[in-house]
Amino acid sequence: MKEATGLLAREKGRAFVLAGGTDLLVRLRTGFIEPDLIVDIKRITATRSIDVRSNGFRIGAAVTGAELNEHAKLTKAWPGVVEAANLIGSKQVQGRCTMTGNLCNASPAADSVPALMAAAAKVVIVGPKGKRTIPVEQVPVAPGKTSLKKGEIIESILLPKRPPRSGDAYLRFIPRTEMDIAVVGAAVSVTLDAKGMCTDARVALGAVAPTVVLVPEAAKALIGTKMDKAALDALAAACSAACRPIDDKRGTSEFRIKVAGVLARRAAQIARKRAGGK
Amino acid sequence: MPLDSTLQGKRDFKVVGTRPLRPDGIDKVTGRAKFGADATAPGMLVGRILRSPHAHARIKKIDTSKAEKLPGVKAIVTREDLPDHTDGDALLYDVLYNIMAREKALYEGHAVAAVAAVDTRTAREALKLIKVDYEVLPHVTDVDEAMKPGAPILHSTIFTDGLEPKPKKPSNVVRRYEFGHGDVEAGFKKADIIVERTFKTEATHQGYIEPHACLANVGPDGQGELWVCTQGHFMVRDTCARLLGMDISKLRVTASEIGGGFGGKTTVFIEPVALALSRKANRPVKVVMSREEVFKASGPTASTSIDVKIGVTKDGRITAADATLRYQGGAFAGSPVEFGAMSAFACYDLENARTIGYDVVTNRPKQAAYRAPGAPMAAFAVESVIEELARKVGMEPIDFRMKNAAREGTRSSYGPTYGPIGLLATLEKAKQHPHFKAPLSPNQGRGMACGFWFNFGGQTCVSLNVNSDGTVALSVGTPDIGGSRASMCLMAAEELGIPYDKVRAIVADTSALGYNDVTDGSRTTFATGMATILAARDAIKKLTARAAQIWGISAEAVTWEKGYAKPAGSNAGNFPPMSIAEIAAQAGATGGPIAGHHEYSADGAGVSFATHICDAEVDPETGATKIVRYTVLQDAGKAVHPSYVEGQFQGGAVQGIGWALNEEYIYGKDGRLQNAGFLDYRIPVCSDLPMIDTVILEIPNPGHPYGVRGVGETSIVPPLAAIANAVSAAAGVRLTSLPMSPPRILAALDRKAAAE
Amino acid sequence: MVKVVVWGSLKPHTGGQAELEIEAGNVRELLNRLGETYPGLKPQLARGVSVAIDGVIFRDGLHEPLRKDSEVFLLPRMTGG
Amino acid sequence: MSAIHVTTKINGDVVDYVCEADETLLDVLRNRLGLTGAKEGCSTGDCGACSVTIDGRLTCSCLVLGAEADGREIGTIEGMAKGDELHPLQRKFLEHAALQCGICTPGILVAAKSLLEHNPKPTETEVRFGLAGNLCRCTGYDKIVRAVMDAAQEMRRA
Repeated sequence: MKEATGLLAREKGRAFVLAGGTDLLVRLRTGFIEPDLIVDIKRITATRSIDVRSNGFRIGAAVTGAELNEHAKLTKAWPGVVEAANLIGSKQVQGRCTMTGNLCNASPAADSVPALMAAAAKVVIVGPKGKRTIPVEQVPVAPGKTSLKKGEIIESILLPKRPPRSGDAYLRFIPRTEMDIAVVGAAVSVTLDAKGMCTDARVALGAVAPTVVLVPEAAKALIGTKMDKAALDALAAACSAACRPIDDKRGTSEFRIKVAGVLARRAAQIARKRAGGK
Repeated sequence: MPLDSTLQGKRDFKVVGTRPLRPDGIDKVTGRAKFGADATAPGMLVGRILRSPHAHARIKKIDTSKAEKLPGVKAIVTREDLPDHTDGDALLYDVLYNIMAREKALYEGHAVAAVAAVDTRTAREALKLIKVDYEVLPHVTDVDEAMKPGAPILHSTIFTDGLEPKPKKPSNVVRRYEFGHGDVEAGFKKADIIVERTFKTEATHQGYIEPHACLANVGPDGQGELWVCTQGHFMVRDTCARLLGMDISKLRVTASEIGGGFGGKTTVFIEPVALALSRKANRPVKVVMSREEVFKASGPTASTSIDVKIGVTKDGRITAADATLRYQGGAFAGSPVEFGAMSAFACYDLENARTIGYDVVTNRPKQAAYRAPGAPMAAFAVESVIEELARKVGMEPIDFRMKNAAREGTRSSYGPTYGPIGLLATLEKAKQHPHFKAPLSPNQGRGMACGFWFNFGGQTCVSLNVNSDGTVALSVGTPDIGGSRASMCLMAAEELGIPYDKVRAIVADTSALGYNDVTDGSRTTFATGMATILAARDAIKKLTARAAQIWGISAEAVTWEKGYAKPAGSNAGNFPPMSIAEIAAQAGATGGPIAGHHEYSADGAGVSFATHICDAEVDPETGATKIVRYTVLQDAGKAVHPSYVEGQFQGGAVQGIGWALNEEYIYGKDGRLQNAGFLDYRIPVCSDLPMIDTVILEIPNPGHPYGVRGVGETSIVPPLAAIANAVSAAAGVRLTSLPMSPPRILAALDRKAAAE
Repeated sequence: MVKVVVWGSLKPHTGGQAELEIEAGNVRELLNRLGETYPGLKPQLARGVSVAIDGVIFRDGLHEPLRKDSEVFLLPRMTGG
Repeated sequence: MSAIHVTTKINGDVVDYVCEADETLLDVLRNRLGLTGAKEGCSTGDCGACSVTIDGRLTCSCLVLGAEADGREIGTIEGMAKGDELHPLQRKFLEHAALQCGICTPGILVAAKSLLEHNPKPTETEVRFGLAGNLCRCTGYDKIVRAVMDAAQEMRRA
């Protein structure tokens, strides 16, 4: 890892990190980027494993979508995160793509990022000046731009330990049933008390603003409620209100605003069910 | 080819109608089959094409001097290297202009220069070093915008044809067409109910998975070879030879296996450029389009804007039908609006019908044929109005269609009177089909539609050689896109009375056979099939003559039965039947090789009809649509290999589903295509679809010995309308624009809610 | 005389008539006579036409014989995908 | 960037090649090794025509660098039949007429084989989602799905 960050820091030209390569190679092939250096981090041991720790999970940067899906404990604790990562591309892409790569592309439509934000995930960054850990929401700063500095690599993603009666879910809207980029994405993570009252919630939306956004107002709409119709309506309204979308080839602004609320509501219902809510 | 009544009548088949394995199957499941990009040659160079980034621009200067100096660059070709040899042939000049821009670049992606270099990287670098001085001009990509006065004009030479008096100002409207009969105004006066609506459809691409690819090899003596994926290698040869000023005899073209075409490979794009590069470099040059180039610089189909007005009496009889169709076909004349206008009302028996079509040019790639060119959009508009009218008069749409359906003896809306046709039969079968009565779940709707396509024959040449062991080598000149070699083997085996696996069919190169038209117009199983049957009959004549010679009796005294020559009767002599193998073994001693041929212009293709039923489910909160059930009923005349007939039905229906729901060319304000890739040009994926149920009807075509009709194209005509009718029923609001993408459906639902 | 019907937008070139009577024994003669009688049709004839003879469409059959009572429709040249 | 020497195993055979650092595995297979069974339909991972397996995992070879294959095991369509014995999927594709033009067929067969290895008894829906990364424009997928289901059944019986 040290060698990799050193290589990246020393390279004077255009340097890129290769994990799964499912986006990098497309950009390479279409002449969109012309790198002077590509660093493949897949053979660095620290990037290859999923570790279960007392305070949660540590997911190496080069762990693929397919590997996440095959990890029973992770899938049980964070089904929404895993299902979001599994929505990135086809089976072919799943064998290669990584959540870290998805995050570092800094696309507002990245599928795994809303789920990671809703999960309060953090990333461990290694660079020439050592290690630092920051929340996921601080990584993307603009479309295609991250807060990472020259020579820095995300080594792993940290997911917190789940309190009892917690559940998360991610839903996205695409015109087909597979193979599309999200037109809207919504992730919801909730924790309930024994009476089914929501005690904690985080809500994040994708493809409705220049970056994936955390929506605290939407979370507030759920906390302290039994996530009944009124709370869900308030959640949907808060999500729609938080959207700052554009019209593009994938959908209209109007459509995104409306569907963000619909998906957040549906995701919240799934998350609640997963948390054991009735 | 006159319609010969002796051709007809065979309905008692031994092998035709069975489902044997295809002869090219093993190669295709093992990866051995060689497609366009799979060929190599010693010393091969990589060819790349520089394309215009502008939708409309005057090309003031092209400076290739820097690129020429780059090590590894072996040839550069611009408009200067492709002088005009078209000799006043306007259609061919358009092809020349399309393959390499001349004074102007007319669309984003228009070729402006090409490079041949030792490797991909060098070729790519060289393209960057070519400096093109553009004067950017205003552009137009929408069909209705292009027709407005004051729209940017593409060609100063186009003065709308078909208008009286002839216009004095140039226009983007190339031509006005009118078809029909009767008096529509009088017809509308008799109507109790009239529905009039305007529809729009976006341009779609054939979406074949194999990008255009070719390997050209021309020497200084002007002799050349070309390996290419195409629907018609004879067309490629003749077109390229004429564009490059070569003798046709000097260019030999071999058709590779072809990875889909659907009409999109019925013309040339990269082939003349590859030949020009090879000629200049004196080395083999391979050119393969990227997927982005396929979208931007091959031939998608037209986008359209259509008005339809139909009147009916209270008891559901159509009194008049009128339509105006506006199709843009890209930067050159030739949108398929004439076929849209001819086919629009072809399913109905109409006293008064009129269609007016406008062929319009815009700053988009030159359209190419796409499966029943022009017909699906017209059917979308007409069948949507038909469904609405049926509901308004209180009839089941199927009964309304049956009441007004065209039948034998109906004067078609495009002119001629129909012979035996299968439209009513498909409607009757549809009504009996379990799908028709199946219950629907909430948010689901059912729609149906009928469709028509002409089909045609074309120039065809087949050679059938009897080998010394009695097996048969069949050479055809129509590339096999979807299993046609299997069908040819079936028909040859049927006629000769030998097993299917004793016949091997190949697609011969252009030096081995006479001219063959392109594999298009649903013509191959019909026309090449009929030529195969007639070539087999020719061979049988020769085989029986040889048997007669061996037996020392007259040729008339020998008949052919189940693969054997037999004396015609007891007075002809008492000889045991002689097999094809026995006769073939003695060919050398009885006069030489035995071969059957047939060369002709096939006509009498016989029109075809289909009825489709579709169930769609619409999510009222998101506008997402799912096709939950789909049934195709179509007349095939005679299904030679039923599996591949079903495959044509299913494939056409699914292309229609894509067109109806998600596929579209999306242009930005800058006139550039925004979705030139399979990520955002969304063709249906496996998980989008249900099984596609098929029903094959067999109403024999009197123009073919076995009754075969073309089947490839008709299947894409009804889906747009069938799906629109289903979605409109599910959503409770009429959708009039394609694709019916989720934002469009949701917006329509919102408008409906606001109105209620 | 063979009855020939031209499509609507050709009518300006035939003096407004959709139905014409032409003396011809086969398709080639018919097309030649049409061009001679109505020179305005020549550009379309040069672009290519198909004909329907008694309901059957012929795209290439120039020598197709015509009977005296044949009904012939002129159609744009057929193509397909 | 300079050329890279790679040692890998393809369909069980050890293979050595030299490739450019930015060259895809698809280009290596097709242009350097003559294995043209994997097809290039898009070069962006959207069509699946270039599907191969790397260490048993399905992937698009257009999304992998040739250099990454070092020390791995690559499986391509050319290795699917064992000698003259076709894989049941290959046989069923022929029997069901599950191909028309055949350009997508190698990729779909590789993907379907991987699918059945992970899930020997898939439902129709699982087959459809399992093959969603492979575009076919000719068949409408109907006969492909039937062929895969039929092959799965036969393989379970064997």
